Amino acid sequence: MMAVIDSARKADESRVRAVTGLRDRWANLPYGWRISVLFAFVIFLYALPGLEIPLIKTPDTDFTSVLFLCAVYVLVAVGLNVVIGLAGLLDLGYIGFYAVGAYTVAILGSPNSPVVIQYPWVVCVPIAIAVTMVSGVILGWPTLRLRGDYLAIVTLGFGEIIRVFALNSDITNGNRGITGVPVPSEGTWPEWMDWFPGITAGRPIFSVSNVIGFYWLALTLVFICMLGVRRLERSRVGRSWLAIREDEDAAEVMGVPTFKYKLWAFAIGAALGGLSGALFFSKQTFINAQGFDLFTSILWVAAVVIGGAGNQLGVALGAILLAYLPERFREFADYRLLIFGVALIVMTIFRPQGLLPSRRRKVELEDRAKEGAVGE
Amino acid sequence: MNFEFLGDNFMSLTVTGLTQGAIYALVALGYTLVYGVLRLINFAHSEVFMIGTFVTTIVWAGLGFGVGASAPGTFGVLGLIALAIVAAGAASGGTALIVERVAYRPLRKRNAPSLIFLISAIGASVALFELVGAITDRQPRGMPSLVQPKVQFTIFGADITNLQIGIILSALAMLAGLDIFINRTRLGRGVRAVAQNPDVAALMGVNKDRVIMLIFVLGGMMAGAASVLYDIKVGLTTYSVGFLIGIKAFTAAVLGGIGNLRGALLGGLLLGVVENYGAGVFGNEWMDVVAFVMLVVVLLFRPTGLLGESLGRARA
Amino acid sequence: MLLELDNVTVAYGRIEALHGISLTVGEGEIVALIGANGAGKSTTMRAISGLRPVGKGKIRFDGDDITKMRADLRVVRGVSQSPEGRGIFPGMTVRENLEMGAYTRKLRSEIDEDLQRAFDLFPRLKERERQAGGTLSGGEQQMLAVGRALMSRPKLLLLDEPSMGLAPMLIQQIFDIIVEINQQGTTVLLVEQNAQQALSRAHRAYVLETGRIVKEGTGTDLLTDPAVKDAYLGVA
Amino acid sequence: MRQSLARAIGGVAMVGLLVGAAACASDDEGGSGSTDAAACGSKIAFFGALTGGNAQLGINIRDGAKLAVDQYNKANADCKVELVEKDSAGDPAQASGLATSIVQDAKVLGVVGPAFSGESKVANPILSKEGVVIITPSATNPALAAQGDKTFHRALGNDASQGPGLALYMKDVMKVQKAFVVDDASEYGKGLADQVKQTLGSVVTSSAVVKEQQTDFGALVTQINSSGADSIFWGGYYREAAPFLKQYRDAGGKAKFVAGDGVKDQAFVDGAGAANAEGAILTCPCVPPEKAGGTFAADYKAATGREAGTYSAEAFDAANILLQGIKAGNSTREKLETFVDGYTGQGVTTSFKFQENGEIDPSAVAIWAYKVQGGKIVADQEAPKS
Amino acid sequence: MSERDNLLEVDNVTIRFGGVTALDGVDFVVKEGEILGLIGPNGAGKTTCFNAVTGVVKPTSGAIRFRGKALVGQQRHKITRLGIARTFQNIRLFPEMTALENVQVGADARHKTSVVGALFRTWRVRVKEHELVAIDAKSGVGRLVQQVRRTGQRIFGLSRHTLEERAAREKAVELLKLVGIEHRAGELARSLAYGEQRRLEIARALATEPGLLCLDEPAAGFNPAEKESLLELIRKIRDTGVTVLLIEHDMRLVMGVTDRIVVLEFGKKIAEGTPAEVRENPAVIAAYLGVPTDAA
Repeated sequence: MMAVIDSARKADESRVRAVTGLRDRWANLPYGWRISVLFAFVIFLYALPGLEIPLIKTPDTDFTSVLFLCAVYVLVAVGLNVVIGLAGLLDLGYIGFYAVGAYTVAILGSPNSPVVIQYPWVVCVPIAIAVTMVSGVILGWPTLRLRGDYLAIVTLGFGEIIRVFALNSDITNGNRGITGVPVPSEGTWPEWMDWFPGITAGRPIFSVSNVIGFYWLALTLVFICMLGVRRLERSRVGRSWLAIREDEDAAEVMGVPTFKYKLWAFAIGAALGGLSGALFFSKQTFINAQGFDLFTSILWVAAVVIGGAGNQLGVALGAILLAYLPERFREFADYRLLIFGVALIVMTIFRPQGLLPSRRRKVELEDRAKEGAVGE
Repeated sequence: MNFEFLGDNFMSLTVTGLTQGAIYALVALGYTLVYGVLRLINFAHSEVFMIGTFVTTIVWAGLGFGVGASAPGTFGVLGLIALAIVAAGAASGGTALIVERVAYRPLRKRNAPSLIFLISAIGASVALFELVGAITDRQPRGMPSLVQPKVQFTIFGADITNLQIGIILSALAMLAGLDIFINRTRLGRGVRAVAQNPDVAALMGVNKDRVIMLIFVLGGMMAGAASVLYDIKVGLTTYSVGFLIGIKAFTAAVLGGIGNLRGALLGGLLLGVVENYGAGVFGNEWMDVVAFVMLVVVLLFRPTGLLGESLGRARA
Repeated sequence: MLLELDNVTVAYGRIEALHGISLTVGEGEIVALIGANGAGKSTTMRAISGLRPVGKGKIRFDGDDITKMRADLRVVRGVSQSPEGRGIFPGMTVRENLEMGAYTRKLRSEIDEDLQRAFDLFPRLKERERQAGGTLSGGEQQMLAVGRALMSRPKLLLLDEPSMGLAPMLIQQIFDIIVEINQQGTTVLLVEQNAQQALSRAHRAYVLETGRIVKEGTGTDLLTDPAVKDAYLGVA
Repeated sequence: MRQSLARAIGGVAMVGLLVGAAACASDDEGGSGSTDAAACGSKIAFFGALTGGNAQLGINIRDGAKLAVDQYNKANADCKVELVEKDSAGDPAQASGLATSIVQDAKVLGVVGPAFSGESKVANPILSKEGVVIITPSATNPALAAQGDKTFHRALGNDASQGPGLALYMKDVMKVQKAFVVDDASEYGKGLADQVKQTLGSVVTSSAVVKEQQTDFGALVTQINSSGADSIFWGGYYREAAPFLKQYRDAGGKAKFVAGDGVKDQAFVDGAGAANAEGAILTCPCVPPEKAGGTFAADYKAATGREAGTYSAEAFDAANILLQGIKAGNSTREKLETFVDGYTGQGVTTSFKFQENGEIDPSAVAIWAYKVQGGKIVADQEAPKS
Repeated sequence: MSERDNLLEVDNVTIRFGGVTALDGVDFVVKEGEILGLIGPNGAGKTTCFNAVTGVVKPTSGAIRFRGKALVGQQRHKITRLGIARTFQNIRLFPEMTALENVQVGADARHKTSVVGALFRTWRVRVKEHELVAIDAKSGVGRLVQQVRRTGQRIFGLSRHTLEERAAREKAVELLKLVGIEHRAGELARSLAYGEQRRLEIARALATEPGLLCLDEPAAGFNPAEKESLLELIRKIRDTGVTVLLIEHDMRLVMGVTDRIVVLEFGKKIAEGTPAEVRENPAVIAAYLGVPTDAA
């Protein structure tokens, strides 16, 4: 069996080399070229709902809805990447933040919630982000002093507590849930957008039956958040996170206030989780405790690691695969998760660094592999 | 909140809590053994337990004691249970071993970081329960009522049934057996040596791979035994049964001090009992919340659990 | 030759720590390996006992190639090491630690005999028989480590800094014991920073410098070699 | 960034391979939607779980609807109707995308489903906004009719009618004195439990909530035993009810056990143990398949090889109403909606006539009580209506 | 020399782990501007002493003062900011970060920008022409983008984040030059050669702008030539005004570079003085060089 694994791994390596050649060529392109290609790619992503690309269309589900789900999951992954990929904290209960964000918007914005405030969406969302950040700090304050594996179980517990609370509390309407979660805006498509396939002028931009508006909003937020996280990554903050992940003691001796930065990572991760929850359930317009099981949370972690923790494009790819593949391959129906599970094992054996690893990660794993034990 | 209820039924809640806690403790052993030696959360252990619950029903059904069958005499029942423990132990132990070989060993050979192990474990867990889910059509499976509970005696107003006594005692017996094995035998010493210092253990001639296989099998067998007790107690199993029990058992292991056998016992029993008190006081639906809040509080004051971490230090 | 290293390289990650070490240890010898901290002494020991994979080169023991053999199997073949930093199992009693040394052996009577021998060599251990290894003092731990290494009845005993953290009197004593063990028929390969002691007791010695062997000779030759004195004994 | 992007291209290449391989397999399926003739090629959709933990119920419904469509197509071979299957796995998160895809296919005039209340809350507004006619054969949450979804119809009684019927059965037929009400906090379970509490009034002495997938009921059993209740009402599903009842009886509990349609499943009896479940009362707003009119039970068995399950007959009726509308030439969603709103007729389960809010006429609602006898669930009698 | 101020005072410090007493009532002082050697046989407690000074372990009893401030109980990162930096005996870099980033982490200890600053790049200040972004793209879109950025910076100024980031980078490059590995700045720390890693650790420690630099066996594994250049480096560092506390085994190095030496054995101080004094001290010869046997 080991021999099979090795030969398959070799094949994978040669593919990686081929791609590396491509990568070098890309790196050697003039700055302007690269900017233009990136710009074109972004345009392509925005145009995706209108393009009839045969092979990638999803068979049963509305394609734009799937795209929207992908965007939301990417947002989740970007947040989780801050916590896991950058700061190296294992958070298995991330869905708790997702829930807190979603419920905050639902409770504050819906006419059917027990709290009759009915703030508009644009007011709800910043509040939701603030609330999730605070919940991140509340969770992190006592637990971030714990060592890695303990953190995992405590966060798992947190996720479950949030779900149980959502299920049994009056403010969340229990499992009956809250309908009428506000949409971002009541506006309608203007005349000049009419040319885009699927858009009819005069129909609401954020409509449940045509989610292009939601997709564009989510995509925009994804870009903003990715840029924001990238800014952090390439600053004192990001360096501190990496240092903590690499060697917490050494980092502290080098003057990094580790607790503070771990808390920040938690809070930022939480905020992004809250934002994605708020976004998803604005489209859904209905929220109940059903959507917040720990299993999803664990799948997210898997997606982030498999995509390539530490690399934003990697985690984004992981998230997209997690959202997209089950919809694309509906014919496998009942075996989707089974295949997914097997794929996870296979991936960790063949490509432990993830699909698109960060450079750091890749070298580390290569070196570690050489350090294996003596003998067969 | 209903503290009066807790006061009135304290003993009864304690005993039912202990019964559940005994099962947690047995499953927690699997987490603790693997963690003690490999510093790794064996996420797939919950499914190892789940496999045991199904094998039990298959064995009983195969012997003609399917759903609705009436129980044979006392000795027959004991025989069936013993047989189920052997079969489920073997199946769970075997599953654990397969998980080790397929999902962990290739990674160990490459000295992968622990996060990667976790993902592989999640994969194994998902694959196992989806596989069983597909085989069983995701339908729950019932089993015969082998043990007719009889009240044996009453302490402080609580009726203690033979079933409860049986579950608690068999769990304790198995734990004691494992404890003796780890602390008193040569192989057990090897396990502790690897847990305390794998390099030096190798210098003593301990084969690490064999020790790792051993702990997976042992943990699996304990989960198998737990699954039989669970089946007798609950009477129904589904493919998704492992997840919650797994999380609880893992919590129990951390609570007692993961990597520590006696910690698993203490953590399991404590979790079962406190959870039950919590259910009594705050209502059933808050049971898990009580459990996790207790975990956080304990970890705040004892960051490595009640009895501390090391498998080797269990007796020091 | 009992042990033969032929051009052995060892790397940590991308850093090569041994650049091709060749040395031999003959049956019945005490061979010392001296050198500054970081020169690669302990790495050499770990390569011999199988704790570190060898990059290039061969290790032969008792005529067989053991380069790729697992560490625990090397113990069965007769290589035993008292590791750097002693490596006492802190949660096991002194007796259990000693019994761990005899892990690969089955014959109870022989094991008991060897236990007795260890207690004879180190009476202090007998006094502390039921105490947990982690609670021993540094010197006692060192004795335990050496005693434990002997429990497997090795052909070759590897000692990594047996004098570390010991008081001068104890150092004397432990080297006396090493010589005694050797006279009872065990070959010894010794890593020591206490060069004076090591060189005066060893039959032969190698001087390591940044992962290479730069000198070899009899113990007394090296002891009086001015270059060695200067560089490794620190006395200019 | 530039390096990452190039890496992305590599990753996409790998994914592309995967996608490409799998896409070949599914190509022909994707194209089938547009092959039928335009005039007759109307579609109705099934919406519910075909996979996942709740698949069995969904499959029952799908098969009932399929039977209706097949029979229709046999009779009208020149003008067939296609049944589109949308598998939601019972997950509200998946429901919205599926619903959106339904509304975008203008040929789909009506939906049999959505099967569960949770997914209905998400899907119904989407479907209704685009005029797709909804007839659910199984989602019984009363709030669905109050959501303002104008095309919503329900082919059976809701929890609000099952609850009172059930409670009346407990009060009048069983003569319950002290009841203990348990719910599982689910849409369905809590809704039903609330109805029962309301109707029984002071007969209910205490209540408790259990968790989904809970298997350990130590505290609850103690609670019920110390409450002295003579009967337990369980608002929830059999997965929790079975282990509960076993542990309750194991601890010497004697109270009668009553539950709604969520527990009406043979797995409940098997899990709790036949002896423990003996005498338990399970109600359902569904008509026993053997009591369903016409040749339905036999046809179903012939078509699927299985006995008709819970909600199969309701689904058959719901599909038939839509098919009759299509047959009558209602080729647009608006026309079909008008047809269904004004529909009166006898189905295999009951006679249909919808109220303004889409609920079936109360006089047509039949609540049936079933009893566990000798390890089997058998129809007992229709529950009293007032 | 005695008129110099005491920079660090280690006062009767005792540390026990389980049954092992690692340090036993040790006291000594480090004076401003000197190079103090801390020597002793392996296992004598030198590294433990370092750990106590840098807050990695907490003394069982005793006090440590830096510039008169008590260190015991202080958080580690605060000790660093007070001005104590260290290297580790078994190199502890951040292996998955580049050499430059490693040093930048050290430099960050003196900076203020945190999450908000990095995210929104607030706190803008006017800057001089040469601090603006350079235009190096030759043509087209790239040049346009750079021009826009430049204009923006000219109008709105630069953020504290940008300035600090530049300062950190400049300092890092400078320090990499000082230790002689600037050509490896972009490599991951784990792919550096051993000697380069040791030097990188020193650069990283220096980046925290310490008053006291603690070097734990910086020459371990070095050949004589490397040791020679390390000696130079330590002198150079001292000349920039940094006090150095040095653990080292190589006697030649210790004797050659230190002003004073403290000798530990079994966790106790057995001697203290100038290199010449220590070299002659019989207790030191006995302890550190081993008891000469009759044969020798």
